[in-house]
Amino acid sequence: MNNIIIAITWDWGAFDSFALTVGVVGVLVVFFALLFLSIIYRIVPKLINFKFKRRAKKNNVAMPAEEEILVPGEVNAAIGAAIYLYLNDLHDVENPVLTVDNREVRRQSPWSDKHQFLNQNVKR
Amino acid sequence: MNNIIIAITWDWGAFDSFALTVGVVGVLVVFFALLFLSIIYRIVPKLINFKFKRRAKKNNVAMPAEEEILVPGEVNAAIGAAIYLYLNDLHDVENPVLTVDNREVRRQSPWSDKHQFLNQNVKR
Amino acid sequence: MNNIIIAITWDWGAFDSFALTVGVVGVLVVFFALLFLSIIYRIVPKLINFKFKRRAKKNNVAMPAEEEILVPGEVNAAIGAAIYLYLNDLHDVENPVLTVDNREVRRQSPWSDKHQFLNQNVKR
Amino acid sequence: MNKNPLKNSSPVRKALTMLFLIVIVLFGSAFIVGGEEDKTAVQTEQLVTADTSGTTVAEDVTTVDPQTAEEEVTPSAWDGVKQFLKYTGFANCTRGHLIMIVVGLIFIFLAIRFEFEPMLLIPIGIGIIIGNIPFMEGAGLKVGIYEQGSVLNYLYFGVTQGIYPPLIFLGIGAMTDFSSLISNPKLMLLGAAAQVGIFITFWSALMLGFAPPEAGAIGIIGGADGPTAIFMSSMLANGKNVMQTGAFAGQTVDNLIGPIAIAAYSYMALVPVIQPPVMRLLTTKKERMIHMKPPRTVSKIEKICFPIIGLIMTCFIAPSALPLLGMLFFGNLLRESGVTKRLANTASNALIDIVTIILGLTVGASTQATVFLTDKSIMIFVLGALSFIIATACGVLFAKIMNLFLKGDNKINPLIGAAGVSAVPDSARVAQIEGQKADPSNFLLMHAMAPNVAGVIGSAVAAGIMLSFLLTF
Amino acid sequence: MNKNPLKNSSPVRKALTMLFLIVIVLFGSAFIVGGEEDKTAVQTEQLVTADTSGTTVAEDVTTVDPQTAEEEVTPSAWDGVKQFLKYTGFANCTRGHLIMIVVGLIFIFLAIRFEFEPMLLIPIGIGIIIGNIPFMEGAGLKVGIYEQGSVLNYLYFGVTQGIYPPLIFLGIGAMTDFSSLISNPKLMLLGAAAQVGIFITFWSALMLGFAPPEAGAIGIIGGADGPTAIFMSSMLANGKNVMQTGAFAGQTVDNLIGPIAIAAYSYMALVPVIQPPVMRLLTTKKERMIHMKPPRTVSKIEKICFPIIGLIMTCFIAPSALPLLGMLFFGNLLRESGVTKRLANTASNALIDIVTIILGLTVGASTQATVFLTDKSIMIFVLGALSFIIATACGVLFAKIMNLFLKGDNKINPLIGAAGVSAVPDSARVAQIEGQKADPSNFLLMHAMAPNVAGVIGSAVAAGIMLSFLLTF
Amino acid sequence: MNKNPLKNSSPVRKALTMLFLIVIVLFGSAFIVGGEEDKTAVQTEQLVTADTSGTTVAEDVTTVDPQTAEEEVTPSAWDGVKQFLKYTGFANCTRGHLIMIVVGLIFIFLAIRFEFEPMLLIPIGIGIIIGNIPFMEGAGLKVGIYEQGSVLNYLYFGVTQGIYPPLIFLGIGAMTDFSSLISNPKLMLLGAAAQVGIFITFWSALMLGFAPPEAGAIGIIGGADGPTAIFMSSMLANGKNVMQTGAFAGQTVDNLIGPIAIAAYSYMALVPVIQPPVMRLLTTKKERMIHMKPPRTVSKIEKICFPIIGLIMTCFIAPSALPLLGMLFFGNLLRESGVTKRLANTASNALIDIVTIILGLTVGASTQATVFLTDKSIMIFVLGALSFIIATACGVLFAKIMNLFLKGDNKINPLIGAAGVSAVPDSARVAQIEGQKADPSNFLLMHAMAPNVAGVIGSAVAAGIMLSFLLTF
Ligand code: NA
Ligand code: NA
Ligand code: NA
Repeated sequence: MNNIIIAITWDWGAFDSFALTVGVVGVLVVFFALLFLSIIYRIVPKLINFKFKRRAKKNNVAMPAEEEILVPGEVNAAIGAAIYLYLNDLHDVENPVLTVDNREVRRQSPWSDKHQFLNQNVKR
Repeated sequence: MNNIIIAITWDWGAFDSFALTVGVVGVLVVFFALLFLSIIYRIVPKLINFKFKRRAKKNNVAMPAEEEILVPGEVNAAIGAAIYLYLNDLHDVENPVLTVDNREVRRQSPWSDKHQFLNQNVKR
Repeated sequence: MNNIIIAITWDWGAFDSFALTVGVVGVLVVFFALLFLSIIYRIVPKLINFKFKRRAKKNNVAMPAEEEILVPGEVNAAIGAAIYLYLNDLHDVENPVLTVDNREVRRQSPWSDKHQFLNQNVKR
Repeated sequence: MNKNPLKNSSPVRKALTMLFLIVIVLFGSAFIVGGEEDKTAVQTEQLVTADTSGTTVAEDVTTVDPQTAEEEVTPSAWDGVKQFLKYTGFANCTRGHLIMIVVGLIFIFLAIRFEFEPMLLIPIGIGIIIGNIPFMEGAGLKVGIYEQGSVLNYLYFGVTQGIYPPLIFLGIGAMTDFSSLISNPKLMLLGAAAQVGIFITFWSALMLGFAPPEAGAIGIIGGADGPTAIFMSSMLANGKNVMQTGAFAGQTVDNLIGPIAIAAYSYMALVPVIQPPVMRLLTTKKERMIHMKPPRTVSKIEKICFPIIGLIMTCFIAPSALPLLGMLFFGNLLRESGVTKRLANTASNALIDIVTIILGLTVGASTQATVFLTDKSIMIFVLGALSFIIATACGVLFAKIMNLFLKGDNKINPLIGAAGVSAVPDSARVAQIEGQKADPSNFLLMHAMAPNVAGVIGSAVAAGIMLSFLLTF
Repeated sequence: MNKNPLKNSSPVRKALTMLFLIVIVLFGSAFIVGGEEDKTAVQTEQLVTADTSGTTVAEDVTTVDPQTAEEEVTPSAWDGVKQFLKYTGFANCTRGHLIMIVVGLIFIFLAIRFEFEPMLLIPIGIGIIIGNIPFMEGAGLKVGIYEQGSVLNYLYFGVTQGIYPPLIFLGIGAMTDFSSLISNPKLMLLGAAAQVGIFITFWSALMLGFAPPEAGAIGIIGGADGPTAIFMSSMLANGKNVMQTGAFAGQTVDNLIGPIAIAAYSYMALVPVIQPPVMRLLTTKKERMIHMKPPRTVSKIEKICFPIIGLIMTCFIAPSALPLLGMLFFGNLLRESGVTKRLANTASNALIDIVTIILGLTVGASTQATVFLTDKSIMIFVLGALSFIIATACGVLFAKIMNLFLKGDNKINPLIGAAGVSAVPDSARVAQIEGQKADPSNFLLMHAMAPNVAGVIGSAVAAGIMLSFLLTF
Repeated sequence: MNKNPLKNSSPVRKALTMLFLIVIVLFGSAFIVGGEEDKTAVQTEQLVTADTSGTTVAEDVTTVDPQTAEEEVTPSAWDGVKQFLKYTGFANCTRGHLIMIVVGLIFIFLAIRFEFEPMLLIPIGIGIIIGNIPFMEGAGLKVGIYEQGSVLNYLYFGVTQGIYPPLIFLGIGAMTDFSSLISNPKLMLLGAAAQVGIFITFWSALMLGFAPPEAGAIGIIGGADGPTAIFMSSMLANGKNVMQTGAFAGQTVDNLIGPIAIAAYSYMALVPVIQPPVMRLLTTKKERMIHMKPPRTVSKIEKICFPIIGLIMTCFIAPSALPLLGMLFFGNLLRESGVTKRLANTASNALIDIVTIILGLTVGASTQATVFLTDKSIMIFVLGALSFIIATACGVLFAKIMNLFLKGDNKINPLIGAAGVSAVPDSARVAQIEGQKADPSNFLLMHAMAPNVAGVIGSAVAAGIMLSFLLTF
């Protein structure tokens, strides 16, 4: 690199019909693809449930009404509290002074097995 | 592919002496190779035991008579029961309804560490 | 290979100025490189401490005097004993007779999951 | 307790379900072949694909000439849409693609529903789907497994060059306990007997018109070891070797890696369906009730010597099997040495898993309809089934022959002879299950493991012998 | 309690620190560019590099002609020393190298200090340093990433051929829980809306003078998926393809893999800094306070069907996205099938870690100053920022549009629209944090995961469409 | 308590056993070389091989002309058997193969019996056996490591191109704790002093007639780092480079990767046997009793800065060492950053294990008798021993020199100077053990780790310097 003089030339001419096509087709296809998928995923559970219910009826087994297993509000709140605590906790980072990591107990290593082991003993 | 019409032509002529040789030599060599191995594995333990016994005699240490450590019948039956239960259990598969997999607690991940963690809290 | 007759010809002529250069430059550069590094590593902690102390003073937080956290003699001796025991222990190797390795409990395997599981049951 | 009403099916029901699915596919594909107007047959096959194929059929399937595609980059947005559509899977879809996608779905279904070797069938099944997503071939999109520079092509390299199978054998060695075999070496002969199937299939394939190297690769399907089969076909039926002898001189062998691999893994997964009838046919109830005396314990030093001796012996006999047997015994030594547990763990976990994922995926993807759906593939499937049946029969019959020379409680339960085909550990489990059907107090599993692992060694030796005859054909 | 006084900084402080660092670097580099006498500016930048650059400057920087280097193997030891010095980094160092080393240090600093995507920024940061250790180029030392036969060059192969991104997607699939998306499929549209940024950036890049394939690769930065961006640029802006259409016919595309990858990962790491202002600007406090009803539970069979249907559907639409989406859904099926947990574990641990390490390192090292510091790189960074901002805005605005059609407790909190850019899981976390700022009892995280993972699929589909238009350009 | 009577041997007994084994092999091989009639000498060597070689000798060893082999595909079954026999290991076996197999068995024996670096010696030992299974070379069987297209050849690629060593250094970095070194940087000089052995060996090799690049690669054996030695020899003595200077101009360097790697790893394993006599010879009991003051604790920030500074400094000095040192310090930063533990774990477990397995296997297999058993190999072994002894001596003596300038409790126990040769962590353990022999209350291990890891850095720097002089030779 040498002196960087950024020569920005904004050329509206580059926005030709090909560019337009790619952009428009692209956005539309992405959109319809995901719309299509979302419709299918809306249908599939119903099909599965239908099959199960029919089978359940045949077997006289009561199927749990899956759609209704909703997490109640209080549970959600409790979960929220947990998340809140977690997110706050995330920046409680270790003391910058020496930390001994006892968790990494490796039993064997081609390069440092005994070394590791001894270090752990020594540091403890 | 187009219309698959399987034209099976069974040609006895292809079974020439080369084919015969490969087959016969192949079977015989596989057989004798494994026979040979089985003989060696029959001999090796005796050699090892011989060496051990001599050494043991020299050191006045009683060697356990390895060959005699046989699992008694009752133990075998108990083991059998365990296997039986296991094999039956094998097809006791999970409830098709939502399963929360708490076992997979990963501590860190380049793509989804916090995601994982939070999910686990949420689902519990 | 055929009959190996090692014809050692010690040729002082090969020790030319190039060889001398490589050797001398090599030793010196390795030496000065590590000397240089060792000096830097001697300086860095002081810089870090300086920064921390200034910051600590600003925040009225007492910083632990890192340099003084030295492991006392008795602790060192205890560690030594542990190492000694460990090193002696290192050659206490397993009984040559059948060992059942219960530690390797793998849950699934494409080739031998059930096999593993069953074996473990059987051997126990 | 069975919480899932879908799961408590007997083997018979399993077999029926499976056969039913296969029949539907063949039936369906026959209809499709019959004419465009019968396309609806596809739609009834599988709940999940119904929408897919439905949509597919609704599209206007226009075949395009890839050479002219570039010139059609046109001014109007509508032309752009049309160009885009030409590249979609809908535009390039053929009956073959749909058939293969259904086959992939069946593999996945069998793996999840019946737990038939799921570690293999799921990667292969999804690989079949991935390999049969229709795309415009030859347009340089670098998507297909047979297109130079595509990701799948790079991953497939380890299959075509026979690199993955030895790595899998390394992991198998590191997770296999050869104790049963060491404690009763004579059971090794059962692992030899089952290899007869390989050579009979070799002959049959020759007579069906396959060239000798192709026939050799097909025969090894009867060895019931996926990695060995892939290794053999990558060496012998790789679409590259030019034959120099006999009637086939000057011809290039076909690339049969895909069909052979798929056949081998399919039948390995179907061992619990294929073997029991053969086993029951060839044994009396009294034979199936034979109790075998428990194996002796094996010392650590014997376990250490086993892989070393095995490596030297078998590889001196069949050096061509070195990549397979060398790795198998290497892995086993890592396991048994007692000082390299760490390496054995990695070989039997991370390494074998990574290779299994990539191998399964690419083997599946190599079934791209445009190269896979041929007469030869179908013949290979037929020969593979034959091969498994013969191998099972030979194992069982040889155990009966050995019993003629053995007395008292040394007698062998002929059911464990069927385990000689390898397919570790499924065929050993089949022997256990069949044995318990005859006598619930009979536990053959540990005994069956001996011919089972011997079968792995036996197939690899057989592969080595085949290679030394056929590589220079 | 915060034991480390360095860590308790608010996002604002984070942003300020970061901007401060960037300003210093740009400022410093401008000075360096200004003339040799201003070199001291570098020394004040970072404590750690102070010594480095200090020493560097002190050396006599002599430029050597590599061609003549060999002839100078000379008799005297002093000449030997001189020859050695010519090969040191000090002798070959340029301003560009120093600038890039400082950039690498900033990456590492951000990763450790603020935990901005450390798994990515640390490998990339150290890679930038490794790639910018000055050495005598062209002397056959096999050190540089662009030198044939060097270790870095071999490892870089997986980047230039687009092999690593699909393997990473395999791991991502194996660790992603798509439940949120399955339980509320309409949120998928938010993942589509955010992709508008890709195409607007594509247009902007075209108008800045980039060739269409290059512009396509640049646009995908807005997809906020590092692997997708690398895959796209390895396909389209790889320095090898020759264009055949329009004004650029006959020209070879530039190799923009390095700048695009660095830009993509940088902005992904900076999501917590870039997104919040945009989100707050486009939403009212009332909107940010919308509570969404908890997602329903999802059955196991739905989870199994999801990857299979998703694979077939999306790949029929955009077969060019097969390497990415095929692997993503393959990984997810391994996870959800329930019978291949072992493979899913390896894919989402050992395999993805190994690939992440090597990918990060080589992408970082590909920023070797002599090829990286160009006008184009700087424009790519500007366009990348634009891309992220537009994508975020589109996601939020589309959520507001959807709300026009939704009633009552079905209304969507527009903050989760921002998660549609993917950058999993950081942008979902940003939505959660911003939501809690408006109402501490609002927990959007699980809801935000749905557009978040849909964004991954959406970007991959967009990439596939781009490829089908631009690969044959 | 010692349960195993085989294991309670003193180092002296270990050394004796080992020397005994070596003498037997050399003796045996001399006999074999002497004439066919002395073959029985081999049979007494090792229990395990007794059967092998016995059988081997019994066979009719007919040498075949591979060119004519194909024409002999003959009609009768007996000719088929003969053809098969020509391909067996028995038919192709030479004395060299048997000698090397015995060497491999000795490696395995030493690894299991005395636990000398088992992670390295077992893969190498089994590799030696695998590489020396005799097969018909040139017949296209794709078995040998030097045959294009064989599996071993593909795996060997990472050795010949120097790809594996940097990956191993990545793992070493991720598992090495540099605290001892950071807390007492002056001990780094001991790691420098031990590198004198490298250059003295370089001179010796030159005078024994090796070309300078070969001599450089041989010298590095004294660095006592297997990966560094393999990397150097793959760069300098790879059988491909053509020299352009001096008396050797126009000649191609020999491929010495195999002998150099085997020598390096053998002596690394034998560190507990080689070093103690040298250490005792050069120190007084009083010196060996010196107690060193305990190292200070090291802060997290120092640990983070260490790899970054080390990388920049050492690589500016010797850019050719970048692949090794870059990866070493990268791994260490992953470990110490505190935010990438996951990546550090994978690098120091799955990744290093996989590479170790494959590297060991292929390095072992590269000793194929037909290319390995040459004068040069034997000279390399002699030079390697020399190199280790000189390096140990230099480390110890330099510590004594440093003591002249140090006072009171700053004095260095010269035993830890011997740890400067690296061979992590064995030579540090040797220092600990020797120190305790002089004074059981003396614990030198932590102190010895400092020169030990400095030795790794020092050897890599030395390698870099060598490369900058010799790559362009
Ligand atoms: Na088999
Ligand atoms: Na995205
Ligand atoms: Na060293």
